[in-house]
Amino acid sequence: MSTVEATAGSQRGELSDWVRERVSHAVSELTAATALVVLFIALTVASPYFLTADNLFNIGAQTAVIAIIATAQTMVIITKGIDLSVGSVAALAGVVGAMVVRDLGFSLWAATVVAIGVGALAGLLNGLLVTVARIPPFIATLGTMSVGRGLVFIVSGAVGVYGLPRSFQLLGNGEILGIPFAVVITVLVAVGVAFLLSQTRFGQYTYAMGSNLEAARRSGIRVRRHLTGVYVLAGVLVGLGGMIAASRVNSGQPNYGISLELDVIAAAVIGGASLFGGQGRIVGTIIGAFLIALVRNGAVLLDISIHYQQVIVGLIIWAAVYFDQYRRRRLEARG
Amino acid sequence: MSTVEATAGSQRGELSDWVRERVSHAVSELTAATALVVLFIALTVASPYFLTADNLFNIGAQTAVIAIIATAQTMVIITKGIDLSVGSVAALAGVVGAMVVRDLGFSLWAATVVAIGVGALAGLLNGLLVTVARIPPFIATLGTMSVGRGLVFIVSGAVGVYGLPRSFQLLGNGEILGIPFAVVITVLVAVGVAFLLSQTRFGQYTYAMGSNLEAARRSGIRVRRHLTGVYVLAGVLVGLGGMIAASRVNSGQPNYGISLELDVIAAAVIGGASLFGGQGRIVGTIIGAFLIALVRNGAVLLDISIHYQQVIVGLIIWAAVYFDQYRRRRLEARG
Amino acid sequence: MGTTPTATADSDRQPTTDEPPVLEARGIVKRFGHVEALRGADFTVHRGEVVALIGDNGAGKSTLIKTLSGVHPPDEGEIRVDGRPVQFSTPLDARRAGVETVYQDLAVADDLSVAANLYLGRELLRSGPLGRLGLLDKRAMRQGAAAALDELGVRIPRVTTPIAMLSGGQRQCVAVARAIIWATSVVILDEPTAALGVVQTQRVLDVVRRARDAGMSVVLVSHNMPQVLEIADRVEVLRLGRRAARLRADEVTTDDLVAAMTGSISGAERDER
Amino acid sequence: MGTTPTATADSDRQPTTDEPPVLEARGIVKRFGHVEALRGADFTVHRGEVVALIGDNGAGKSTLIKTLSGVHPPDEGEIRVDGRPVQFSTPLDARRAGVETVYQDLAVADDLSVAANLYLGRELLRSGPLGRLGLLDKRAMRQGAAAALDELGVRIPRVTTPIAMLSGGQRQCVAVARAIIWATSVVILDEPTAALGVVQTQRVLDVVRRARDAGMSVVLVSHNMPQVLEIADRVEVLRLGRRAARLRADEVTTDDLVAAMTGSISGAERDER
Amino acid sequence: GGVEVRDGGDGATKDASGPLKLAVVPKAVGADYWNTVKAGAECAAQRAGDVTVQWDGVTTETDVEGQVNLIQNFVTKKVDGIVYAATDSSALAPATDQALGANIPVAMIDSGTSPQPSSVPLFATDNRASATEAAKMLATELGPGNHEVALVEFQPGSQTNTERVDGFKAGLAQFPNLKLVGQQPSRSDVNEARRVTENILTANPNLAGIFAANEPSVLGAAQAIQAANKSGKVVIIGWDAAPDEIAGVRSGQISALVVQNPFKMGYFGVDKMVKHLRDKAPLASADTGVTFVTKENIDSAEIKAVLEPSCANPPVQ
Ligand SMILES: Nc1ncnc2c1ncn2[C@@H]1O[C@H](COP(=O)(O)OP(=O)(O)OP(=O)(O)O)[C@@H](O)[C@H]1O
Ligand SMILES: Nc1ncnc2c1ncn2[C@@H]1O[C@H](COP(=O)(O)OP(=O)(O)OP(=O)(O)O)[C@@H](O)[C@H]1O
Ligand SMILES: OC1[C@H](O)OC[C@@H](O)[C@@H]1O
Ligand SMILES: [Mg+2]
Ligand SMILES: [Mg+2]
Repeated sequence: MSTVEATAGSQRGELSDWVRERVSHAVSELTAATALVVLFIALTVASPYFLTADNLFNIGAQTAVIAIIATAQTMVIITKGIDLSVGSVAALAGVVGAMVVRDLGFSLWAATVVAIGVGALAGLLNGLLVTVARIPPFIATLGTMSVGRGLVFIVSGAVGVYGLPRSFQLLGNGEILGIPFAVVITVLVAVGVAFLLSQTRFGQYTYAMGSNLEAARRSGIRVRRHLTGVYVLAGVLVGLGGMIAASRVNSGQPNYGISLELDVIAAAVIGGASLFGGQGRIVGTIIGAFLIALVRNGAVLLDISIHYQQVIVGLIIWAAVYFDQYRRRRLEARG
Repeated sequence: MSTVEATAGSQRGELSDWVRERVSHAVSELTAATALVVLFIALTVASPYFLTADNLFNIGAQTAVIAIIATAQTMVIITKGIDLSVGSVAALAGVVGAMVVRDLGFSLWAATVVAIGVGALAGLLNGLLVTVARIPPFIATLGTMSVGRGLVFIVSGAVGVYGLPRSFQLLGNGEILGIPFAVVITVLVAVGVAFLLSQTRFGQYTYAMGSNLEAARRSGIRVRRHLTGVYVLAGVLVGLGGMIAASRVNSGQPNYGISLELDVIAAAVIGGASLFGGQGRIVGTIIGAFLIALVRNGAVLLDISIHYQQVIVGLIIWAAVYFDQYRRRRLEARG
Repeated sequence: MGTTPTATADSDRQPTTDEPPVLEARGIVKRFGHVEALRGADFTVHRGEVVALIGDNGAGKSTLIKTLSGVHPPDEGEIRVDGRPVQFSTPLDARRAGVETVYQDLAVADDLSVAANLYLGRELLRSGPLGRLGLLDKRAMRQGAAAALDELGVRIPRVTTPIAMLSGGQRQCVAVARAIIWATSVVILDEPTAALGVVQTQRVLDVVRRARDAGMSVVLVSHNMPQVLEIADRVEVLRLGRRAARLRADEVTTDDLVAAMTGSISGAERDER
Repeated sequence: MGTTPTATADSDRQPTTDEPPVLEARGIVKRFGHVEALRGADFTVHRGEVVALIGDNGAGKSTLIKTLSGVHPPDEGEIRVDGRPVQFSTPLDARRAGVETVYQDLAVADDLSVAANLYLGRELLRSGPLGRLGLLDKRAMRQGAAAALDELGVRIPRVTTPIAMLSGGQRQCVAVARAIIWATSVVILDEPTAALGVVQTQRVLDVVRRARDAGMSVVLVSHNMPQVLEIADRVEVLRLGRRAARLRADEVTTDDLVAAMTGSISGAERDER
Repeated sequence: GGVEVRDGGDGATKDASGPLKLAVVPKAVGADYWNTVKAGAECAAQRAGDVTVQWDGVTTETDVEGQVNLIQNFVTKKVDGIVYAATDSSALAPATDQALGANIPVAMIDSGTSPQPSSVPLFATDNRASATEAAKMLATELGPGNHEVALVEFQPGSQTNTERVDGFKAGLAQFPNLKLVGQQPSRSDVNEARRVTENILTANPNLAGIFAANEPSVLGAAQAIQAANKSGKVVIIGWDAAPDEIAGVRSGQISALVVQNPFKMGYFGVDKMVKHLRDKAPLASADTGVTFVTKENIDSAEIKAVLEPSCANPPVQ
């Protein structure tokens, strides 16, 4: 026999291996999805108002922005990065988008392009700080968070942007065949990014860089360009999310998105993304975002005060990651 | 010759080695300290009010709480952790401290002990989540942040705690030989923790765990206990800081400390602490805290709006870490 | 060839000498999830001998060593020190029994100095009340480290240099020195020379010999058969998580060892002959 | 002993054959801060030969290899491929010139599957417009990976298994296989067998021989002198960042190699004789 | 096209006899001011009988989107009526529409929306006008001569903040002898308010007056002035009436407070809503009035009723 092999492999059957692998992918999502289903059923039983078209519509619309920005965050987290600047960048994009409509008479769509451009620029800045200046993502985006918030106040003169035409609301409050337009966009974004991550070279490189940046580089991947690309794409989504948020409240709010980064990071990690990089899937993140939204929605329906909601969200974060870590230890803790 | 050696060592002289090592320790602090001195001189020139006893007194007192909590954060960062819960825990400690004075007639000192106890309990919780439940620090403390904020609203009934005796202000507003009492406490805390980190076994273990947790464990260090100890001690300081903050404003404020974690993390990293663990010194953190305070003080003296302050703080964060990373790459990037 | 080692000649497991084995593992089982890394492994080392532990990749050598040093408490089986059953639930327990280990994946704290690493977990404290507060006696540790390294013939630029600044070979030397300095009865070395050059390797082997001459027992894991035959008194072979053979180094050839590792001759048979 | 290798017999650097060296380094200098890892290193490998690159720890072997594979562009000196000067500023440049490398610290993405790692950086895309959008042809890569591993005789549970789930030996095999699959002219292996068992080591060496037989050139870094003499046609010795000797493997002994590495005989003298 | 802005469906008219459940939503939880609103709302509910109040709010007044979601969730829950204070007039307008579309009547307290539907009443005071009034009081307090004054705002970019800042500045414009030398935000954090005030005092040693625009801002500013031993030397005109603010007025540290009648807002909101639901009484806006509390009038019965509202004797005439 001239085959090269290591004995460890022979201790596991092929089938069990395959099962493991699938399970490994799915367990964290399963944890989150199970929690989601349980909560869903509990709320259906507990409140007659929960399972109504209106309420589901609302939950969808309410979660849209968080889900889109959490999708962006997930991409960055997969690369072993983190983006603390999403809140102030979303605010900047929304404010600028509202301003060009109000002051320059842009159409909603043109303004959306502008907002996305703002997000992309911020993403480019983050990307260059990380790849060229080699500042760790946490710090790079912490700086962008601060600078971005300063800028949004400067450009808006620290006043909300009001006096927008009614059409401005279309993105956030419109509906299409009875489905919130924001939900349609969210689905498109989520499916698109999930496809990008799982089916394309760009996605492959994203996981590879998060898994082992040096290996990716030595494999001939232009890591600076690609990593910057991930931040830019994330910025695009953050810009889009900021614009939808502005549209939803029919105004540019300079204070939008304070602490948003924590919500979206929570959604991503609840859905199984690992802050150590290389792992995370959009479906999990979307589930995570809905889990948080459902807690908030259910709390109102069941008359639970905001204070207890915060306690519950904290408990869910702990629980989700606890089970996820537990699974990873079992499946991957190898010498 | 029967000596065991590797040739690499022989390529460096002993003296240069020694210099390097000292320099390595000092460069990030130097970067920050230089910035501090430059800013100090610039402000002295730019504003006649800057270099006055009163102003320096104020800056000291204003920075005290941030510096104390940043000291706590630095300890956690050295262990390769992060504590996002400092803001809500400080608020909880301050509110509880104020409540026991108002409702139970505790003395300020007894209340301080209670506040410290609250901080210590939160730290214990963080420590157990990290060591026993093995939840990564970012997530563990993100949960505590959310739960803590919920609790502070629940215990306070979501209202500020007022009606405190004038003596309650001693901790935050008292002075001793013309020096703010809070500054004295800060100095004691900083010197104490710096001593602990650099001169004691506890400190040695703190760096060792952040540098290589598994190595620490295999060296017979009871890492769970020690790591938990670091979080508890950090909690103690956060509780103390929260109490000083409450005393300074003579009331318990449930909204205190939102985003405080970002300020103190910024202070620590500006001062040279590395989020990758194993590195960081209190003197650097204190410099970092004062640098941020000086920017804010100077901005008001020069009537620069808050918006530009945020931009400037962001730039300083980038610059400090950029130079620090640069130095680390030069000194430590070894195969 | 095929004989059991001197010390265990008269019965399957009991040595002829009065002295029981200084460290012994019996029927160790260790599972990781559904991988059974050790399936009833046995291992014995006597006072003053160098035993090589060999086996294929994944045979379970490192896992066995980790159970012997308290890193992975075994799921089943027994560890004995000087004939007495012990529980190594943490690395500290093994250290206290005088067992020191150099792990395959090293285990040094990069940001700490050479001296701090040598004393890690057993820091010298100031005498008096300050010491009881945990105050380090850094000077004593620096001097102690320098002296110990000197005595072992390990040369390092300065004991205050952070480990991060050493070459791979130098780090390896620090790890080995640390184990040997502290061991009072057994030193375990898991592939200590895998990354070392020829000369550095010889130096580590010199240190091993000196430790043995000082009355210590040494367990050496290695894939380098000539090296094994050069330094070991005895060889134990692990295959698929079980002991497959126990051999005297001076009675076997490389081919015998390879045969035992790959199972072309069953170890169980060998043991029973 | 002491002779220069066949290919470079008639002059100091020019080979006698018409063919220029397939890969050549001339006077490479590489500094890290104030550490000069390479101080004018030379290196030559010809078509179809296995060259061992040996030297003490810290001699600069890995650094030289990284300059030859575009990871660390050199500060001074020249790299030539088939006699033509080239600039390897990124790993991609070296790959494009047909040079593939297995690094000492491996370089695999743990979270990706075996197949994804084998194709990393040269993914197969769907044909047509979808492919131009970067759509992966996962099926083709799975099949291609399985076929390639099969042909090389490397056995891995499934090509869809994430690398994280493989043993150290299996990972090493994937890394070696990957290099050999893609190399069109030179395969560089930096201590590929350091962590491998005897049997696994032999299998990697088999793969190396097969690559050579297929007309590839192989550069092997190793500290194992018997292994070097077993597999290499020629040996180049690096000492303190410079080439200290060039030797024919069939004319030297282990002791000669050690002498050249440690400098008990100056390499420069040897080269000039 | 298929895309349209959603206005809410048309639900069936609700039978309003029997128990009522009302949602009362402040701009945010956590301030004394809003707790007084809550007390008023609960008082009215208790007096009306068979009315439950579900009190819920976001944690910061800047969480505009969070409040939109909250109102939507109450609409879904089909509470009988919603009484709330808009964090942002423009942003919450659609949420009000949604409630009305679902046949849930809405009453605004403290801050309305723009546009404000005619069927929706507003029980509030006018922030802008009151802030202009505060500027006048500051001018009166300082008297003739040139004076430097400063402004401690709370949350730049939030609507109430903007209204108060604009109103104050409009008031100042009528007094050329007053010069605005500093403007810094407290972000509704007392510690921060204290810090910026200290720095303003340092930069402007001649500072004669401060207008602080909400509860935490006032508390921090007063602390800073006291710590600088400038109590009485720097005039403070504040806003709201937290216990420590009242104490400040008594001690002379604070010259005057713009005090709204939050109890009345909560009370009116619930009371009028209940009457509307039960008796079909039309909902009409009302100015809940603002009082300028000074040391002189602080002990008058009328002011006492506002400052220490009790359900036995509610300040709601
Ligand atoms: N922490 C762990 N989690 C899961 N499996 C493990 C772990 N450690 C070891 N294993 C598995 O146990 C088996 C034995 O591994 P071990 O490291 O003991 O082998 P070894 O004999 O030291 O091999 P090598 O010669 O490659 O170092 C392997 O199948 C390995 O994958
Ligand atoms: N990235 C780097 N930064 C700084 N110094 C480095 C770096 N890489 C290598 N060196 C230094 O360059 C010298 C040569 O290292 P190199 O790794 O090339 O040696 P080597 O011959 O491969 O040794 P080994 O046999 O231990 O693998 C050493 O002194 C090493 O410390
Ligand atoms: O009137 C208000 C009060 O002064 O405190 C906070 C506010 O935002 C509010 O509108
Ligand atoms: Mg091993
Ligand atoms: Mg090397």
